[in-house]
Amino acid sequence: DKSLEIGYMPIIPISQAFIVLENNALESAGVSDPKLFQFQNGPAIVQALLAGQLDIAYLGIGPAMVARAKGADIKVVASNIVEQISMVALGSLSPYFDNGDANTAFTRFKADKGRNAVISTFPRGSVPETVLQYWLQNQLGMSRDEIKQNIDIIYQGAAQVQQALMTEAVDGAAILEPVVSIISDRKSDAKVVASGSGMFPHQPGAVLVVRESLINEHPELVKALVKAHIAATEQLRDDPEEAVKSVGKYVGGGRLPAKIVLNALKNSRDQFEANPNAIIDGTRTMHDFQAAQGTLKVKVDLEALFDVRFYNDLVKE
Amino acid sequence: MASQAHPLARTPLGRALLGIIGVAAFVMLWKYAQSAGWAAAGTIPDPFKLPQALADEWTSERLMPAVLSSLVHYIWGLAIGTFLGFLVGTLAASSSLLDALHAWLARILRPIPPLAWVVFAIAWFKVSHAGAAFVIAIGVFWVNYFATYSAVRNVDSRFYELARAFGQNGHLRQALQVTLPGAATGIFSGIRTGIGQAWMTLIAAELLGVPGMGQEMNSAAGVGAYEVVVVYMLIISLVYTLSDTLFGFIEKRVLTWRPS
Amino acid sequence: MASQAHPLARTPLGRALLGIIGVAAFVMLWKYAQSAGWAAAGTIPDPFKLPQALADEWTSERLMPAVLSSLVHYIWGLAIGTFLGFLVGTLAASSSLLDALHAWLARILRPIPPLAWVVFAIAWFKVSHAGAAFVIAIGVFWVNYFATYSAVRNVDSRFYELARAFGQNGHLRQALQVTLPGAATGIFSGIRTGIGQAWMTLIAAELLGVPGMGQEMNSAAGVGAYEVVVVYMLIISLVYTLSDTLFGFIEKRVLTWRPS
Amino acid sequence: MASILNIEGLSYHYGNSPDPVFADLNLRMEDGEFIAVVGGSGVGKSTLLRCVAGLATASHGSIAIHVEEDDTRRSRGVVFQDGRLMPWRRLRSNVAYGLKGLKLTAEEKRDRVDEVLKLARLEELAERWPHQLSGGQVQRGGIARALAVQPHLLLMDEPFSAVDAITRQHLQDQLLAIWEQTRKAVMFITHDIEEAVYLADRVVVLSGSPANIVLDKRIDLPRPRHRGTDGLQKMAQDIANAL
Amino acid sequence: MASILNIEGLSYHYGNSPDPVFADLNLRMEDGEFIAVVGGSGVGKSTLLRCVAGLATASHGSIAIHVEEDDTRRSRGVVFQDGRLMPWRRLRSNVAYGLKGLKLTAEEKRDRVDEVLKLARLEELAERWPHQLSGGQVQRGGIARALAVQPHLLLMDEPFSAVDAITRQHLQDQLLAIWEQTRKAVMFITHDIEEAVYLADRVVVLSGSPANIVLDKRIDLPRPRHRGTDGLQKMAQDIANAL
Ligand SMILES: Nc1ncnc2c1ncn2[C@@H]1O[C@H](COP(=O)(O)OP(=O)(O)OP(=O)(O)O)[C@@H](O)[C@H]1O
Ligand SMILES: Nc1ncnc2c1ncn2[C@@H]1O[C@H](COP(=O)(O)OP(=O)(O)OP(=O)(O)O)[C@@H](O)[C@H]1O
Ligand SMILES: [Mg+2]
Ligand SMILES: [Mg+2]
Repeated sequence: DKSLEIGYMPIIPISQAFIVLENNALESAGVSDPKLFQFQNGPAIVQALLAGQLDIAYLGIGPAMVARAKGADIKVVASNIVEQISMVALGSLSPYFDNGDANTAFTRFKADKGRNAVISTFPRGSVPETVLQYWLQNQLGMSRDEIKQNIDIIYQGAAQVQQALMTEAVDGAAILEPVVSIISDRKSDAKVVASGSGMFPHQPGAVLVVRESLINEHPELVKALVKAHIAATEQLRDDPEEAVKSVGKYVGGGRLPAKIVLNALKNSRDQFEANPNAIIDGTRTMHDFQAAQGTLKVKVDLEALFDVRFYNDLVKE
Repeated sequence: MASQAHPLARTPLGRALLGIIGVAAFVMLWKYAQSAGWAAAGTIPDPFKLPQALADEWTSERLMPAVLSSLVHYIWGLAIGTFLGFLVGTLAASSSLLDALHAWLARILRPIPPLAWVVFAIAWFKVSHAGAAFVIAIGVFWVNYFATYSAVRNVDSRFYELARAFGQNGHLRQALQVTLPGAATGIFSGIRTGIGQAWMTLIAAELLGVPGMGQEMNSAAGVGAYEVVVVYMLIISLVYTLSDTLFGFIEKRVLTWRPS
Repeated sequence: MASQAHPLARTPLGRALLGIIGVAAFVMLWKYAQSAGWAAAGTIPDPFKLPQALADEWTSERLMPAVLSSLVHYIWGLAIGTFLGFLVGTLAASSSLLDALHAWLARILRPIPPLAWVVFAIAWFKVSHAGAAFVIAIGVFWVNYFATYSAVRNVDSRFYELARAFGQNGHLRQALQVTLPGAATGIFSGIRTGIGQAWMTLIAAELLGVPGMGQEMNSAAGVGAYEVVVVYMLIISLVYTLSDTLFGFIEKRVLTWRPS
Repeated sequence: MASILNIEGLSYHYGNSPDPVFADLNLRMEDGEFIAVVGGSGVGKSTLLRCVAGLATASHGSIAIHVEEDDTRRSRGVVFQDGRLMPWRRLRSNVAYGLKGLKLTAEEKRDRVDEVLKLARLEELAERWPHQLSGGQVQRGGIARALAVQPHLLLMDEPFSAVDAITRQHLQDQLLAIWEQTRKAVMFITHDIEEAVYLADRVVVLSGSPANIVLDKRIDLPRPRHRGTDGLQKMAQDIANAL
Repeated sequence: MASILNIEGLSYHYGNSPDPVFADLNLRMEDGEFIAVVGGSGVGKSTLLRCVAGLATASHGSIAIHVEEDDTRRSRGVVFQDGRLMPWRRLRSNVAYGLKGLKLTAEEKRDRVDEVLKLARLEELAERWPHQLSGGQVQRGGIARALAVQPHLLLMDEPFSAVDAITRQHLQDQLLAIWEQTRKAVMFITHDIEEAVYLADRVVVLSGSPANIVLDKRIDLPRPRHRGTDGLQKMAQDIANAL
C-alpha cells in the first residue's frame, strides 16, 4: 500500500481528477487512502511541490513549467484539456464583434464610447492572460501599443472576475469554465466572442504531473493513474451527464447547480484531451510567447518536463 | 466615562435589545439595497436566502468539518501570535538595547502581507495546520506587538520608582509587579483586536490549501454562491462573538480595579 | 521606563547602528538558511539576487507605476479607515446608547476578512481605486476602532470631573479638552498599527484588479519569481518605514507632555 | 445678604458600600460668607464638596445655588485635594483652563492668569509641564486655576496641605485679601483648625458615621485677625473638643 | 552610634533645567537618629529624598548608606508625597507590597500588615481599591506600607499633610512610639515646623537656589515632649526665622 498526496484546484479543466477520485480507480491500483490537498491558486501548488510535498498534482501548464524550472522533480504524464479559454463579452462590447471585423472591434468600441474597453483576466503569467495576449497580438493582429491604447486589462481572481462581469464593472473577460457558464446563465447579453482554438490553437491547459520518484519507485501505480485518466477523459467526451456528480462535488464544493456544471462540461467536452504528445508543441509556443512577453522569467527545459511513455504504452496496448 | 448611561443601556437586557435593534436595522437596509437594485442583480446576496444556504451547507456535511479545521489553526495561530507579540512588545519596550536592535527589522517585516507569507509558509511548514497557524499568527503578532509596546512604554514611571524604593529590583519582578498591571488595559485592547484580526487573516491562511471555512468561502465565491459566502462570514462572526464575549469577561475580571 | 538606556542606544547614531546590526544579522541568517538548505531548494529566495531583481523591475518600468498606483489607494484607504475608526470608536466609547446599538453589529462585521469584502467592493465601487481604498480602509478601521474605544474608555474620569467643575460642559468641549488628550497615547498607538495594517491589506485589496505593488507581487509569485516578490515587499517596507518614521515625529510632537 | 447655597436633607451613598457617607445634612451659606469645614480623615468632606460642585449626585436631598442667571459658568470654582492638573497642558494653560468660554478678551485672560500665577508664586514655572513641578507647586497651580475664574462660590479642598508654613501664610493672606475685595462666598475644607478659625466667618465640623454637622460655630472675631492670639486659640480649642 | 547615611557634596540637576536644585550639599545621619527636613515649597526636599532613596542619580557627590549586608532590601522605606498606591492592588495588598521577598512566613506578613493597618486606622478599608479611598486614607496607606517593612532608614515625604489634626497627632505619636522601640533612623520631610520640632532630634532647614542646608539644629528637649510647650515653641520660632 502506498499513501499518496494529491494536489488540485477545484476547477472544471481538471475534471478527470474528480472522476478518478470518485471511482475506485486509485483503490484498485493499491492506493487505499490518498491525502487530498485543495489549493486556490497555482503558486501555492508550485510551492508545495518545491517543498517536497505532493506526489501527484493537477495544475496549469504555466505553474508546472515554473515548478520544473525551480527544481521540482515532476513530469507531465498526461494532459487534461486544451484550448479551454473563452473570450466573453458583455452587451456593451459584443455588438462590435457581431457586426464587423473582429480585428477592429476594440478600436471601434473606443471610437464610439470614448473610453477603453475593460477586459478582465487572471494575473499576469497565468494561462488565460497569456491566451488573451496571444489572441490580441497574433489573431487580431494588434500591436502592444494598440492594445495599451484601446484596452484596459485588469487582473483578478475567479470570484472577482465573475463579480466584475455581473456588475458590468468590465466589458468582457478572457476566462475559464465554469465562469463562462455561470455568466451565460445569469447574464443573457453575455456572449462568447472568441473561443479555444480561435484564440490560441493547440493551447495547452491543465496537466497531470507526477513526481519522478513516484515514477521510479511505483511505475505500475503511475500507469494505473494514467489509465484511469484516459478513461475519465473518454467519459467526459462521451457522457458528460455521467460526470456531473463527481465534478460537481469538487467544483464550487458542490454548490453549483447541476445544470451549470453540465453546461460547463458540455461546453468543454471537445477540449478534454489526455494525450500529452498533443500539447508539447503548444507548450513550446506558449513558452516562447511568454518569454517574449516577459512574463516567464525562468528557463524551462521542456524536454525534461514531459514523460509520455505511460500514455504511449497504454495507447499501444 | 463622560456621562451617565442611557436608561435603556443600563441593564444587560436593554443592551441586548439595543444590539438586536442595531442588527435588525442593518439587515433591513441590506434587504432594501438588494431588492431596490442598488447594485446589479445577483451581486448582492439576499439576506432571506441565508437560512436555506446554511441548511444546505449543514446537510452536505461541509459545515462542521470546515469549522473544526479552521478552529485548529485559528486557536494555535491566535495563541502563538498573541504570546509572541506580547513578549516581543514587552521586551522591546523595556530594553533600550533590544528596542534599537530590532527596530529596523520590525519596520521591514511589519508591512509584509499575510498573502505574501502564504507562499513562504508552504516552504517551511508544507501544507498543514502549522502553516496556516503561522500565517494567522503573523497578523495577530503585529497587532499585539504594537499594543503591548505602546502600553508598556506608557506605564506611569512613578510606579517603577515605587518598586525600586521597596527593593523590588530585577527586571522580572518589576515586569510582573508594575509593567504587567500598569499596561494591562492597553495589552488587553491589543489582544481583543487580535482575536478579530485572526479571523480576518483566516481566508488568506487557508489559501495555503488547508481546509476550513476560509477555503469553503473561497470556493463558494469562486462559483458565485454569495449566500454561502455570507453564511460562512456569519458563522465566523458567531465564533468570534463567543470568543470576544468570553474575553470580555476575563478582561473585566482582571481589571476589576478600574473605577467604573 | 524601567531602566536606564543602554549606552549604545542613547544617540540616534548608536540606535541606527544597532538597527543595522539587527538587519544584517537577519540577512545573514536568511542567506545561511537559503544556502544550507533549511528548506527545499527554490522555495527561499536568495537575498543576494535582490539587487538584480530590483534593477530588472526598474528598467522594465513596472516599478514606479505600481508604487504610485498603490499609494493612491493606500493613502485614501488609510485616511478614511483611520478617521472613521477613530470617530466610531470615540462615539461608541462616549455614548452608552450608541455603544449598545452598534455592539452586536460590530461583532458581526468585525471578523469579515478583506478578501470577502473584495467581492462586494466590486459590486459597489466597480474596479477602481475607490474599491481598493475601501478594502484597505476596512482593515485600518477596526484597528483604530478598538484602540480608540479602549483608550477613550480608560481616560481618567477625574479629568471629566475637573472639566465639569470648571463649567466646561457639552460633549464636544469635553471630547476636545479631556477625551482627546487623555486618550491620545492609545489612539496614536492604534493609528500606528493601522499604518502597517494598511500595507498588509494591500495585496488583498489589489485582488480587486486595481494595479499596484500587490498585483505585481501576485503575478511575480505566479511565475515563481520569488526574488521579485521580496523586492516588492522591501519597497513596501521602505514606504512603510518612511510613513512610520514621519508619524513617529508627529506623535512625539503631540505627546511632548509625557515624562520621558 | 441672600443665601448663595442651600443644602437640605442631603444624603450620599457610594454605589458599592452599604452605609451612607452622610445623611440628612443641612447647610445654608450666605452670599459672601467664608465657611470652613473641618472633620476627621475620611469623614466625607471631599464628598460633600463634590456634591456642592455638582460632580456627585446625592442620593437624597437638594442643593440649590443662587447666582445671577448669566453667570452660571462662573458660579463655582473648585480646588481639588489632589491638585489635578491636566498632564497634557503646561502650567499656564492649566491655570487658564477655567477661563475658556468666559466673555473675556485674550488679553484680559492673559492678565488674569499672570495675576494668579504671581499670587501663587508660580510666575517662573508657567511653561513647565505638571510632572516637572513639586508637590506644593502642583497644589498652588490648582489654587491659581480656581482663583482665575473669580467664581461666586469658591470650593477649596485642603488647598494648602502641601505647602510650607511661610507659603501657606502668604496664600492664606492672599486668599483673605481677594475675599475681602470681592466678597464672594468660600467653602474651605481643611484639617487645620487654627487655619479654619483664622480664615472663616463660620466653622462647620463634620463628624460621625454617617457624618453630620456636629458643630456650626460663628467666628465673630474682628478682622484683620492675627495668628496666635488668645481669642483665636480659644476658639480653636472649642472646635477641637467637638471633634 | 555609627552613621547610617553620609551625603557628601551632593548636587542635583533636572535634565531640562539649567540650574541645579541643590549644590554641594553635605549631611550625616547617625544610626537611630530622627531628622526632620523643612524648607519652602519647591526648594528641593522631595528631590533630596529621592536621591537618598536611590530613585534619582545625583549629578555630583556621593550618598553612602550603611546597613548590615544581609539586610539591604530592608535598608530603606519610603513614604511618597503623593501617596502613590498602585491602583491595581487593594489597600491590603498595597500595604503588603514592601514585604515581598523578605524572609518572613505568610503568617508573619499578614500579622505585620494587620498591625500597620490598625496603626493607620485603616483596618476596615483593607479590601478597598485605592480609588475608593479619601485623600487622607490614601496617604495613611502609604505610611502603613513603609512602616510594614521596618526599614533601617525610613524616608517620609510630608506624610501627614492630608490628615486632620487628631489623626495627625495619633500618627505622630505612633511614629514616635515605633521609633523609640526600634531606634531606626528616620528622615522626615515636613512643612510644619512645630511638627518637626516635636518629633525630631535634629531639624535641617533647606533654603536658597540652588538650595543648601542653612540651619542644622539639634532639638535637645527631653522626651516625651509635649505639644505647645514654651521650649518647643521657642525652637520652632528660631527655625522659622532661619527660613
Ligand atoms: N522633572 C522635573 N524637571 C524640572 N524641574 C523639576 C522636575 N521635578 C521637579 N522640579 C523642580 O525642582 C524643584 C524641587 O522640587 P521638589 O519636588 O524637590 O520640591 P519640594 O521641596 O519637595 O517642594 P514641595 O514642598 O512643594 O513638595 C522644584 O522647583 C521643581 O519645580
Ligand atoms: N469610590 C468610593 N467607593 C466607596 N467608598 C468611598 C469611595 N470614595 C470615598 N469613599 C469613602 O467615603 C468616605 C468619605 O470620603 P471623603 O473623600 O469624602 O473623605 P474626606 O473627609 O475628604 O477625607 P480626607 O480628609 O482623608 O480627604 C471615606 O471613608 C472613603 O473611604
Ligand atoms: Mg478629602
Ligand atoms: Mg515635595
